[in-house]
Amino acid sequence: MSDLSPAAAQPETEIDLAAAEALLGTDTSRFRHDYLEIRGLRVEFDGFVAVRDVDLTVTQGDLRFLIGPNGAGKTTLIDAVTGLVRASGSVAFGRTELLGRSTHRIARAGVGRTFQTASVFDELTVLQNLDIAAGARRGPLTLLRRRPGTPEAVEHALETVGLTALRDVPAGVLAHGQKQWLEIGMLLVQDAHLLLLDEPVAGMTQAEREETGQLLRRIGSQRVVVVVEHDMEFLRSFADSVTVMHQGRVLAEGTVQEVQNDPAVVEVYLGAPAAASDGAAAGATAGAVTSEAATSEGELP
Amino acid sequence: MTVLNALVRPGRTRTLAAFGLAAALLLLAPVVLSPFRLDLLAKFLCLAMVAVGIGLAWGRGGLLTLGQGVYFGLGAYLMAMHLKLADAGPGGVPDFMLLYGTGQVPGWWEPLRSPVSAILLILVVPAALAALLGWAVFTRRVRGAYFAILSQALAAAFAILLIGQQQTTGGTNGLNGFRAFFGYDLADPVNKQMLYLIAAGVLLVMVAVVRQLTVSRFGELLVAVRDQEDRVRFLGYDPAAVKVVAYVVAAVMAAVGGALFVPIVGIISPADVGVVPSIGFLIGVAIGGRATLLGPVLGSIAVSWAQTSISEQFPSGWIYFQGALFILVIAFLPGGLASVAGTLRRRPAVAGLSERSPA
Amino acid sequence: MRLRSTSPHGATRLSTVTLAALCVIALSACGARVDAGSPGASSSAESCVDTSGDTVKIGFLNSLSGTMAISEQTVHDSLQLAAQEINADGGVLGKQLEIVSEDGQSEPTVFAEKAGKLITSDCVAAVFGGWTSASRKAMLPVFEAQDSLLFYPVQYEGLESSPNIFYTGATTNQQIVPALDYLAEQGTKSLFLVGSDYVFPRTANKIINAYAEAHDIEIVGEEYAPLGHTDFSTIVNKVKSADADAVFNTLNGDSNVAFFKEYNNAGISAHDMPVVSVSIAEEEVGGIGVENIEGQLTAWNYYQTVDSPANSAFVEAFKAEYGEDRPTSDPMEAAYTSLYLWKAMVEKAESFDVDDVTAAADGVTFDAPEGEVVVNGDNHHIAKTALIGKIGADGLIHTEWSSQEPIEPDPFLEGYDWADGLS
Amino acid sequence: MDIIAQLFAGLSLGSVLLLAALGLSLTFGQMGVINMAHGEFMMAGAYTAFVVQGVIGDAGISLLVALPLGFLVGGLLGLLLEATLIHRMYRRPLDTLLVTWGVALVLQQVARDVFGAPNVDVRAPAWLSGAVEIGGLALPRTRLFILALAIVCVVALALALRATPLGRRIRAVVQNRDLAEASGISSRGTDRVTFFVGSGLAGIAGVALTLLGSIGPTLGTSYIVDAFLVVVAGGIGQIKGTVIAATALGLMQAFFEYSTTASVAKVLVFVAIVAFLQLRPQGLVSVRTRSLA
Repeated sequence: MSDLSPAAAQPETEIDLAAAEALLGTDTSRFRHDYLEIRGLRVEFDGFVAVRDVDLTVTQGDLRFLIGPNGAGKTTLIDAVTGLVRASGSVAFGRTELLGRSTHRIARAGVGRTFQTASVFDELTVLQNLDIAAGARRGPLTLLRRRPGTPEAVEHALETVGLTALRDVPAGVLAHGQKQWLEIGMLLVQDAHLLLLDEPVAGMTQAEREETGQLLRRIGSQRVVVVVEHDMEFLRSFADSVTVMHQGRVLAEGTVQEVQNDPAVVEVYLGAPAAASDGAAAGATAGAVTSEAATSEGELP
Repeated sequence: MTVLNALVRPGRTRTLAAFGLAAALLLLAPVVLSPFRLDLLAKFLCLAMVAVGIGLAWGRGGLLTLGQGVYFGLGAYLMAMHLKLADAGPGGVPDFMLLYGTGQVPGWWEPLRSPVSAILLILVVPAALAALLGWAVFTRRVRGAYFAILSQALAAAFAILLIGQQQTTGGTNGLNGFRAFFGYDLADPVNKQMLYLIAAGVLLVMVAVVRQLTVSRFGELLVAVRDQEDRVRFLGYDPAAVKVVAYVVAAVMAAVGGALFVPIVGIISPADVGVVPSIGFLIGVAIGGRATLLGPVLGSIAVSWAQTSISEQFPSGWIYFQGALFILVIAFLPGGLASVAGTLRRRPAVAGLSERSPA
Repeated sequence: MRLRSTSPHGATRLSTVTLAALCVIALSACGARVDAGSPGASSSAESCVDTSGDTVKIGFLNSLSGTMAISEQTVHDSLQLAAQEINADGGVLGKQLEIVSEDGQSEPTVFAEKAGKLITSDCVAAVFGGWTSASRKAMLPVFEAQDSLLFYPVQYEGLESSPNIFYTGATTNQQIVPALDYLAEQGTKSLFLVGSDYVFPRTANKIINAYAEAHDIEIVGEEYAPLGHTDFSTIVNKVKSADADAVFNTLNGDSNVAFFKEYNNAGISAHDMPVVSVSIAEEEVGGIGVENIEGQLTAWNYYQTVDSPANSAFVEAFKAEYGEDRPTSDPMEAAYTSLYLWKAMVEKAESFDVDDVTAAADGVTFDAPEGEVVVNGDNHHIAKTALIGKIGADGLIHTEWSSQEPIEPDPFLEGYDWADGLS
Repeated sequence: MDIIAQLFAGLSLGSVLLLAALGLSLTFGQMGVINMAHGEFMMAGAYTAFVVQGVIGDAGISLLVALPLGFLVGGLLGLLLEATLIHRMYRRPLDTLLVTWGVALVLQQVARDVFGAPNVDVRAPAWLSGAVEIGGLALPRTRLFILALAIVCVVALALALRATPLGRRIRAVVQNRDLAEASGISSRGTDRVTFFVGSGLAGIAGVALTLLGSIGPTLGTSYIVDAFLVVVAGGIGQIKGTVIAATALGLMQAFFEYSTTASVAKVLVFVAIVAFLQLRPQGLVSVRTRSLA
């Protein structure tokens, strides 16, 4: 086992944006002008209301970040969109109503997501992981045969997330950041047009964050992307817009600047009314959010 | 890179060589073994067919099925019913029905008179039951221990049902005393040899089928479903469908094993289909290496052989031995003997066992 | 990189081809053999019994493990005792008996397998054993195909007669019918039938129903419990509200314990509604608890308390060998007797050959612990005296009623008018 | 009157199932261990009652001594099993099923070799023989005793889980093993105690069963499948669910058996459970967790 530790055996990996072009460029007209539209969403667990009255619209080209303290309902919101928990209200992707569909049908409608703890198939190789992600529409006969070679989309995805050299390594031995990238790669080959990413850069180095951000920005220009993230530095660098959730509701929405200056947001994060509208408050907010991110590691998946 | 490659992919040449060797040994057996031992080996091969299916469903798909006796029994009983009807001749009534039943052949026996429809039913009935049950259970996301316990209860219920229908199933006596197998006299040693060769051929075909399934994209998907069922769902697959396929394949293999068991052993009774034999099928699979291709076959044959030879020497010793095997292999050697034999393969084989608990 | 992932393709194809070739070889080879060997050539294997030395092999086939071990171990013990006595007495035709013991593991398929082994690998002259009907039915085709001999020592449901099996336990007209005669004699007008759900109780109850119809007895209930059933409150509720004159019990094994505890606890006494059991012998009384079953009735052909010199010798020898606390019972006695009967048949035939032995079987007698028994050469059963017993506080069973003389075996009940159409 | 008699029969059967399943609801429900040797722990409890009666003689006193002693014997066997095998397998719940099946086989054979294959008898005390007549209805005292014993066990377990520090530790470990450990709870110690109590309850069930049925090496196998079905139908992690499921199964079996036969009733109960799990895959009472699985 020890000789397989990620650090020992694996070459450096990095994101290849040029390769992403090939993937995103193959865009069919099917999902043009996509948008996610959530209206009056409500999620209840045995009497406890985790999400209430949420309205949210995200369009293609708008890299949206979703933030909020622990228990604000961010992950639950994503769970509701992807059919993992039952919800009432309406979630539409383009013209397709998602609520009430089963998870795998929602995924086939073009919705993909990642998880707080990277969940890839540890025992399968990187290549196999991507190949499975690319294959939801394969017929039974294709499934019952061996993979005749590497599908083009998978090849591009390997290059995009910089895992070409590690294609035959079991995903379980990848480093944490590499797993996160693999998941993003899986979303790309899955041909998801609505991407819901739950803390995609948690645990990454600064350099890795930078690369991931660039990639997300590139994807966001042609896909609808929602990112749940605590890292304010990352948010400031890459978010086009931000939605703040608190106690199951949408507290504020706007650009990074707007949100940072919103008194309600400041109050939630500091527990006290905003004193003044100067940069200090905004800085304090950012600081509070970052420190919250640090504690969020202990949160249950 | 190449080292890693070898680690991940079981050597194909080696698998092929093992496959060829196994085939050669199976063909050689009739020359070397006495008729009695050959008969025993044929019986072991039938049980190994069940094991091959379990290897796929459990080793690859994580479906711990404690109810394979049901499918084994279905195949066996359908075959036995056909043989009874064939022995009785056209329009005849099987002997036990005259003794214990109404003297009438019940309507649901009639389709089994024709050899062709009997063979078809042996394949279709277990497949349909497995599909129905699998679909009902897997789409409701009943899995892990829940599935294991339900499948076990199914075996218990099936045995009770068989016992209760004495007039039409022979009750605890089961069905026995077959004279011919599709027209061939079963008392003739040459025909016993033919049965052995059929069993060996069928087993080899099954191994080839499972191999194709595991190296195919379906095989990868099955492993993915075993390890992260929900993740697969988020990729747009219905994991229930994947599991149902594996479950049905395992069920059909068990049924075919049962169908061949009947002419070879000459009897099928509820004692061969209940809870205890159903769990018994698993031990060989676990010992051989549940996630490997030939492990379940070799393990199953080895365990059957051990059962016969140990119980010849020490009557109650077999129980201790069987118990000890379960304990030692599962607790300390979860990859089975295959994980010891091939140290290179060890990593994937062992890692394959970390299930994600559903609860 | 791509090359590597495509290369295995050739391997698959190759393996498929190999496989196909192997199957063709296998099937064509056997096809040819079948053509050569099948028409009329289906003679069973020649007997390999070796009688040239000063020993002869016989096989004991009992379940020494599994659920039936509880009963079959006792049969095994008394078979061993008989073999020791015979050997000490000079053996059979001057040859010492060499015992090959096999464990049937309480599974019919294992019985069939082990019977095959004993006959073809060990080459035994005869096999003694079996208990459940399922095990006997499983072995029957093996003995017929190999033309070998089985001695089966347990009372059973009748409706069977194989040239290769000798039945030394009672058939229905030697146990169930006399029990019904006794009940009718006592003025019983209504019966409740309780049994385990398998072949013996179902067949027995079919006979009882026919008998009852002819003898003006009303069957007020008929209940079956799955083998190993442990909760009898519902069945006892039904028995209680039916309020029959007596209960006829064909329950098997463990279920008897739960049934009698429930019966007792429900406040029904042997005096109000006696239970006649046909599967409870001295061995089982201890497990059920004397206090739960005292005063109830049983029907057998032998009890430990039978008063005869042969029985005193048997009981004494058995206790000396296996311990003072070990009782003797009907199946044990039938097994013990079976070995002596085989000895007598062989000595009459002056041969160990199966055909000679069966030819000599008719009329062979033995002064058994239960009294004198006679082999019926037609149906291979033996004439036995029926005994109705009452379970005493000492845990033993004491004869209440006896048929006085041996009853000729009639496994198909051909001699009883009321039984027309039963088989 | 028959209906009332059957109602009692059903409740009584339910109480037997409950005794058999209560320990499982701890070890399986709370810890995820599928202990197939649970039935053999019951058998050990039953043989404890047999041995105690052999030593003491008086049926009444020996029963009262055997109950705590059976708990101890079952519990110690469980502790031994946990310490030698189970503790290394918490991440492989399905494998515990097979390992404990092996343990069950060995324990059965040990019992056969030690006590002999034939059943043994444990006499019921005089104050438990016969029936109590209530309005023309005869309720066997042994069954009333077992009913009461089941209630006592449930109440004691519920109180222990709710009110004692130990119970709080058990619940904490069940809900989040890592967090509990981080807050200073020894999960090893808690696992052991949980397994001890769960297996001890099997021992008590075994002692109680000597009043009703046979005492032999295979005593446990008759109950194990039913007991697991009770826990599955009742839902994981809640005593409440186990109680309801045991009662419902007992009543169903009794009434199906009354109107059909015992064999058919068993099959019907199984079908009912499968159908029920179609409606509620997580059982009657389930704790919702927010996790992927």
